[in-house]
Amino acid sequence: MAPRTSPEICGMGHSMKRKEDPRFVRGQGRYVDDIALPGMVFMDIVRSPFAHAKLKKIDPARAMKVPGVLAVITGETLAKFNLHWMPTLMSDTQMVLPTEKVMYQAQEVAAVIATDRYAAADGVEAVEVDYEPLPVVVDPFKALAPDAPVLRTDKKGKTDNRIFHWEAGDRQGADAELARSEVVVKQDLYIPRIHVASIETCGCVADFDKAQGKLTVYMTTQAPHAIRTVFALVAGHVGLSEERIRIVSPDIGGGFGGKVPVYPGYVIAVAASVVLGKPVKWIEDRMENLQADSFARDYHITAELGAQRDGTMTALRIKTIADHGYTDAAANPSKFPAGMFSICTGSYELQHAFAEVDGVYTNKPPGGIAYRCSFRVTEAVHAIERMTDILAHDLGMDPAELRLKNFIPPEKFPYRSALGWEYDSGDYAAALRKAMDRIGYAALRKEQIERRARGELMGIGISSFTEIVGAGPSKQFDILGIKMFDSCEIRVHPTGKAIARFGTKSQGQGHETTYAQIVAEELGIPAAHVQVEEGDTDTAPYGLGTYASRSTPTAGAAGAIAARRIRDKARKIAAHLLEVSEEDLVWEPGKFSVKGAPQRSKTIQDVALAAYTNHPPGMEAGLEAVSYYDPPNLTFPFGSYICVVDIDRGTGEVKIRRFVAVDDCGNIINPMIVDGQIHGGLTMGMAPALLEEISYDEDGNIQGGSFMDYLLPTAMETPSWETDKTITPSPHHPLGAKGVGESATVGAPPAIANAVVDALWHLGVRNIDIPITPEKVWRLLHEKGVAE
Amino acid sequence: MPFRIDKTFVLRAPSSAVWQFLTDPRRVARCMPGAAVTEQLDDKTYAGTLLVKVGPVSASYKGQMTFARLDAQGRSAEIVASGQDVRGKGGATMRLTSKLVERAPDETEVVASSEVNVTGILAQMGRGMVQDVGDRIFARFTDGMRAELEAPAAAARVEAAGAPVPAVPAAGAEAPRLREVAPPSAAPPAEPVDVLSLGADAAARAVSRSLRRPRFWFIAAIVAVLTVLWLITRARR
Amino acid sequence: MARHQIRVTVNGTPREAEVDSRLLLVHFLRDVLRLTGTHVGCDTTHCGACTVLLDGLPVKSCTVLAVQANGRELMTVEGLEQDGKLHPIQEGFWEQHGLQCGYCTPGMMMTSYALLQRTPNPTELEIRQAISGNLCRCTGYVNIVKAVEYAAEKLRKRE
Amino acid sequence: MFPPSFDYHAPGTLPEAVELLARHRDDAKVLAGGQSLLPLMKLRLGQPAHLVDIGRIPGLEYVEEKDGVLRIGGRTREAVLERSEVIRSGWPILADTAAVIADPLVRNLATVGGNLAHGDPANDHPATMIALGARVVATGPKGSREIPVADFFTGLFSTVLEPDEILTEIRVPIPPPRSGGAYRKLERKVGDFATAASAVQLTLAPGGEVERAGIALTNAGPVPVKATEAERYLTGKRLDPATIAEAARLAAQAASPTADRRGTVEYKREMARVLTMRALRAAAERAKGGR
Repeated sequence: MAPRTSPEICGMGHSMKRKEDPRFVRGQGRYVDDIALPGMVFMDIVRSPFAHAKLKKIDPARAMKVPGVLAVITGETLAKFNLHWMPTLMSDTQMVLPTEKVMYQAQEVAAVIATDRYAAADGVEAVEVDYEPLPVVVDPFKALAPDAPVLRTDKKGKTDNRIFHWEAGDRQGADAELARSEVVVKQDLYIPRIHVASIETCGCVADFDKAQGKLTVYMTTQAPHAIRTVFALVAGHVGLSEERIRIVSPDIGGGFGGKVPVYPGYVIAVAASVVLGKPVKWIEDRMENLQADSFARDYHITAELGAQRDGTMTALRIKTIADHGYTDAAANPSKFPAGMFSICTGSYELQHAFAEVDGVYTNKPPGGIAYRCSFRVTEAVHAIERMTDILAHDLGMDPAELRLKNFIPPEKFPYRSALGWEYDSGDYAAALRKAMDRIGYAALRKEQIERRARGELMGIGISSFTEIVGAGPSKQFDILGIKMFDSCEIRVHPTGKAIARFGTKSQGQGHETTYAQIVAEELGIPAAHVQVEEGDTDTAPYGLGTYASRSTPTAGAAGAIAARRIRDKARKIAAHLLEVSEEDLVWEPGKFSVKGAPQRSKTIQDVALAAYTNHPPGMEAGLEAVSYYDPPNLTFPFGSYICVVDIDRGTGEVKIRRFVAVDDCGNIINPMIVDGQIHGGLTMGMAPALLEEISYDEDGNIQGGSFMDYLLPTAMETPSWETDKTITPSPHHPLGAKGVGESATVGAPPAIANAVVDALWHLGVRNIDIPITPEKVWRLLHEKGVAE
Repeated sequence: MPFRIDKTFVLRAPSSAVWQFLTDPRRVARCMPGAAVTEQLDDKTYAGTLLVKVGPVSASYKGQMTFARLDAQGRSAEIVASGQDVRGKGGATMRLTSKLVERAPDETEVVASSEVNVTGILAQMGRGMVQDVGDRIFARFTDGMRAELEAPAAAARVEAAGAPVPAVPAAGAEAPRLREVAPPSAAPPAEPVDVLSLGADAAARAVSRSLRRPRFWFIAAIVAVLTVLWLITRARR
Repeated sequence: MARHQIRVTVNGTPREAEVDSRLLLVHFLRDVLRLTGTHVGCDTTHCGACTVLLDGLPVKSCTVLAVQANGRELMTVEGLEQDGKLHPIQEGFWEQHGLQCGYCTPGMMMTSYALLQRTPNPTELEIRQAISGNLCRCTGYVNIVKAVEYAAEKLRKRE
Repeated sequence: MFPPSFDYHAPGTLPEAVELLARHRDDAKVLAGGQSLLPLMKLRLGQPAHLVDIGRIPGLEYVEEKDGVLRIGGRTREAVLERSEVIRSGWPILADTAAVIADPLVRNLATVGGNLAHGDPANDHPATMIALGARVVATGPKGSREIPVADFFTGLFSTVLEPDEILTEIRVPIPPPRSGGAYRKLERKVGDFATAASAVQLTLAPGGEVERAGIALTNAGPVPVKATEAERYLTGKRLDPATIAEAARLAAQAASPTADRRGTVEYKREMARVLTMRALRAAAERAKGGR
């Protein structure tokens, strides 16, 4: 789509260089740990080595003797102010600091405040804690067993470890249809627990100004406004009312969902600052980050997909056990305890489907936050895309052919899925065909046959995913009751420059650039002269923040709407200046001109000046607008990915030879940024497919709790991604855009898993759970007697 | 993270002597230097602390041990022990059963079997080395026991049986190459002991210092610390 | 606790300070000199966010003691720009969208800078190998490789 | 993460360094590259009271061939070894090894001597040096002594070095013509320790039979494993596929790895076999091409 605006204006469709980059490439970004306030002290946290244990005694005496240590804060300290527990976003409760028992390894036990980082660490070592180990439950299936110990003893009358049971669709219909189906494939799939591991860990500087009674918290958060409200709810009773709380989210070194929750460390730091009257800095280290912050996935899925012999899909039935750890601190919309998992019918016409999820408590840290994916969409997509491949192989059909046969055809959009979603738009076949052409699918299949004859193992994997993002319409979507709209406020200054503030918060997505381009697109003010601000709750309009690919669908739309409101007023002013009626004006980006007399025109800059110097009688001065955008529907980005792998028969190593990604995220604001988002998303899709996993031994000892064992891909493990696109605008979004930040993370894992299984299917391999480690592959090769 | 250490070995000593030894914490202790008893809680229970130093690593443990069972007729004993790192890095528990079989008047077979369970940072880093190091420690202990019960000259090679034993060079074999236990200068009570460098001759030296404290039960704790060392030095990557 | 007077040259400027034995170079740069462009991303020498040049070689400053740097030359991201002009490496990262959240970027750029000093015309593989001690969670490395290639070409043209 | 307090010493000469070590014995640690020691201290597991930084002692970093021996200074950084013309041209097995140690940034500080003296069986140089039949020089108060690398490692993290000794040089006899070596390592990602790795150094007779074979394994037990049986088996044989396979099988038998996140015992032993096969093939190729 050719840009409508000139390179000077740089509206939608221009690959504008990012406005935020000059400070970043100079090392002048301002991240939380870069903030230093006068008199600032440092906090470090004592953590539990046990996954489940009674707290017998915490003795701070030795720690208080450590030079530089100012205070040791325990659950008892917080209990005095009733701050030792806090609510989670899912209306569960979570300990800030424990008073009776710890529920997972690395849980916060006490905090040490000291004059510098090193002294605080010295203090942490000197705090003596007596634990009495309790029986540990790490397996969610065992947790559901009748004889399992009840973990949440704090919950009066709780007699089991079930958090919730959720279901969607028509159970009877799906059962009946599956019974009728000529073919039914069934598979257990485990989507392991993983961690977003943004390169910047979490932290904050809490600054309570006693004189003004005002609390300012600079913190690593993707949702500053919601956090402010949560703080007001948690600490209202100790006098922290919302008008005297300011949350500032400075530059964020990656979020991916991990910086949505309120972690105990933030709350302790706030309490410490209020008590000490000094700014308190808390920056978690990497191992704390990997061991105690919220996790993603941990879904145990059993899926059944039915079809007729000709490959026509008939019905889908999915049962899932979700391991949420010791508390349900997921960041899902309130009415969706399993997030958008019901997108699991994917890109296919399925008349009947039923999905159910049971949330379970275990002795693990909180789970259920996203890993660069819209609420549980990755789990859903992995299930349907793996099942589709298994079905294809069982039917002896080409996986591409099976997909093309079952795709929802373009003419059926908007399409209502069996599980109740209304897909806004899509052309799935177009994307898959483009990917097949780009990678040379037919030739690859031929090559595969030849290589197999030579005993070589090569696989081709496809994933044709449909995402569901942009939460969301207020009729269904809220967090703690707050509707999931998002907002934008634009002010045009007399000289025709503008400032635009949003309720979201960029963590690398490039909002300062793309939002400016949206305003430029709608008002014709050069993007270079649109200052975008987010993250300061004292200045930005209220919004729910940036996660689940919602910024463009919600705040981006708000930006367009606010700009259009300004344009409407500008039209009136232009009409006044040109002494014609509004109807006689033609708008082109940046300029109103008189119909039939194009030489008579007023630029947006002329109008802006007039808005303050010569506005029409009876009209208020100024040129600004606010929009709180409540999306009429979600958006449904999609794409088709094809991955080619070669397998080392000696070691079981999987090498990605090529990976082609064709994405469709509707109309594109900045192609360069979209490409970058996809590169990053693909890499965060490959990581859990091949490398990353957090697991626990039977005693709840975390495995993979440091970068030694939690394997983030380097440039050497990462292939050179090939990207392409189709464009199917969203019919309901003001800009026709859909959001793209997470599509690739969602779409890539099944493409890779399908490729590996495709390479081994002829040996009788049906499934390999991710991460697909060399040993898992080698073991299969060994069993089938083909290992080198 | 539970694992087992099973060992069978033969001592050139009468079973009565071995039995007396194994049921006397103070004597048993001499074969595991580096610990201090803070108090005897009752006739079968002791509380104590342990300082371990392994190369650059040092850790301080506190814990308890109890004789869970003593069967003089059947010549079998069961000891339950637990330790906790005072720096809060983790803990370890151990249940050790030992049985004596008289092979000849002055030859006794000791069948020892222990279940060790470690928790905390070392258990996060993979179980493999814990087993390795456990076997290593056990070898140290048996050598110390030899030094106590047999003529030092007779210090022979450990015959490992039961669980597969990794190729840890037998302490006796490597003893000549091993470093001193500690600088002669410093020998305070409960002086930290360099476990890795503790060979048979070193053990004998430790014995000659005849510290009078139970230490057998600290095996678990030592295992823990050694593992931490091995794994954490990999923390670089 | 032992204190040491150290003298280092940082980005061409001599700096002096009294530091503890245990003070890590990265904290010396960030907390003492307030050069906050050098970041901390892990504790175990895996991520490279803290990469600086020590006597011209890229090292992870979270695993070097400040006293070890005594008498040596340090270069940080703040030293790349010369008289108000971005270094080609900085230009490359901006032009080619080689960064997103910007957190790993300073370390990435310092490693790339050192690579181009030694290898003015690196292949894609050489670039990927050179930056394999620096983790990026956002970009998938594709555009980082392009950024380094851009800088390499620009530097070659300069000579 | 922040290291505990300690005293830092930066001696300017070897004797001063040795004197400091002799004074503080077990309370002191040698700081060379610090890429293993400092992380350990940051995790508060190592708390040495004294660090003796040998980084300021001149003349400990060199790579040179002299009188039939390759001499590597104890404080030679891996990056220097990796880039040394001597190594690139004549020592493929060392080039292989240096290139897979940790990552390029770590290699700018990590030293060859440290890689050995740390006594970590997961480090890469021990196997390589054993395969090459290298000797290390330890310098202490009583002067210097030479120790065959094969006798250097006594157990997990323990070597024959006394607390007051410093590993000052590694000496490798320059192999005769028709020699070649290779190091093959399986790692989960760049920067990881080996799941398994195999070092092979061969010398062929004019007729093509193996004259000398050095084979050693990384991370295959508490100490680096010298695959003596495989070496013996190969001597005098021609390197046909069957022989290579059998030698690799014998080498793997010598491995006693332990299970961890990198793999099970079975897998690691198998990988020792597979990698030994690959290293043998590569070494044979190189032997035909000269050293």
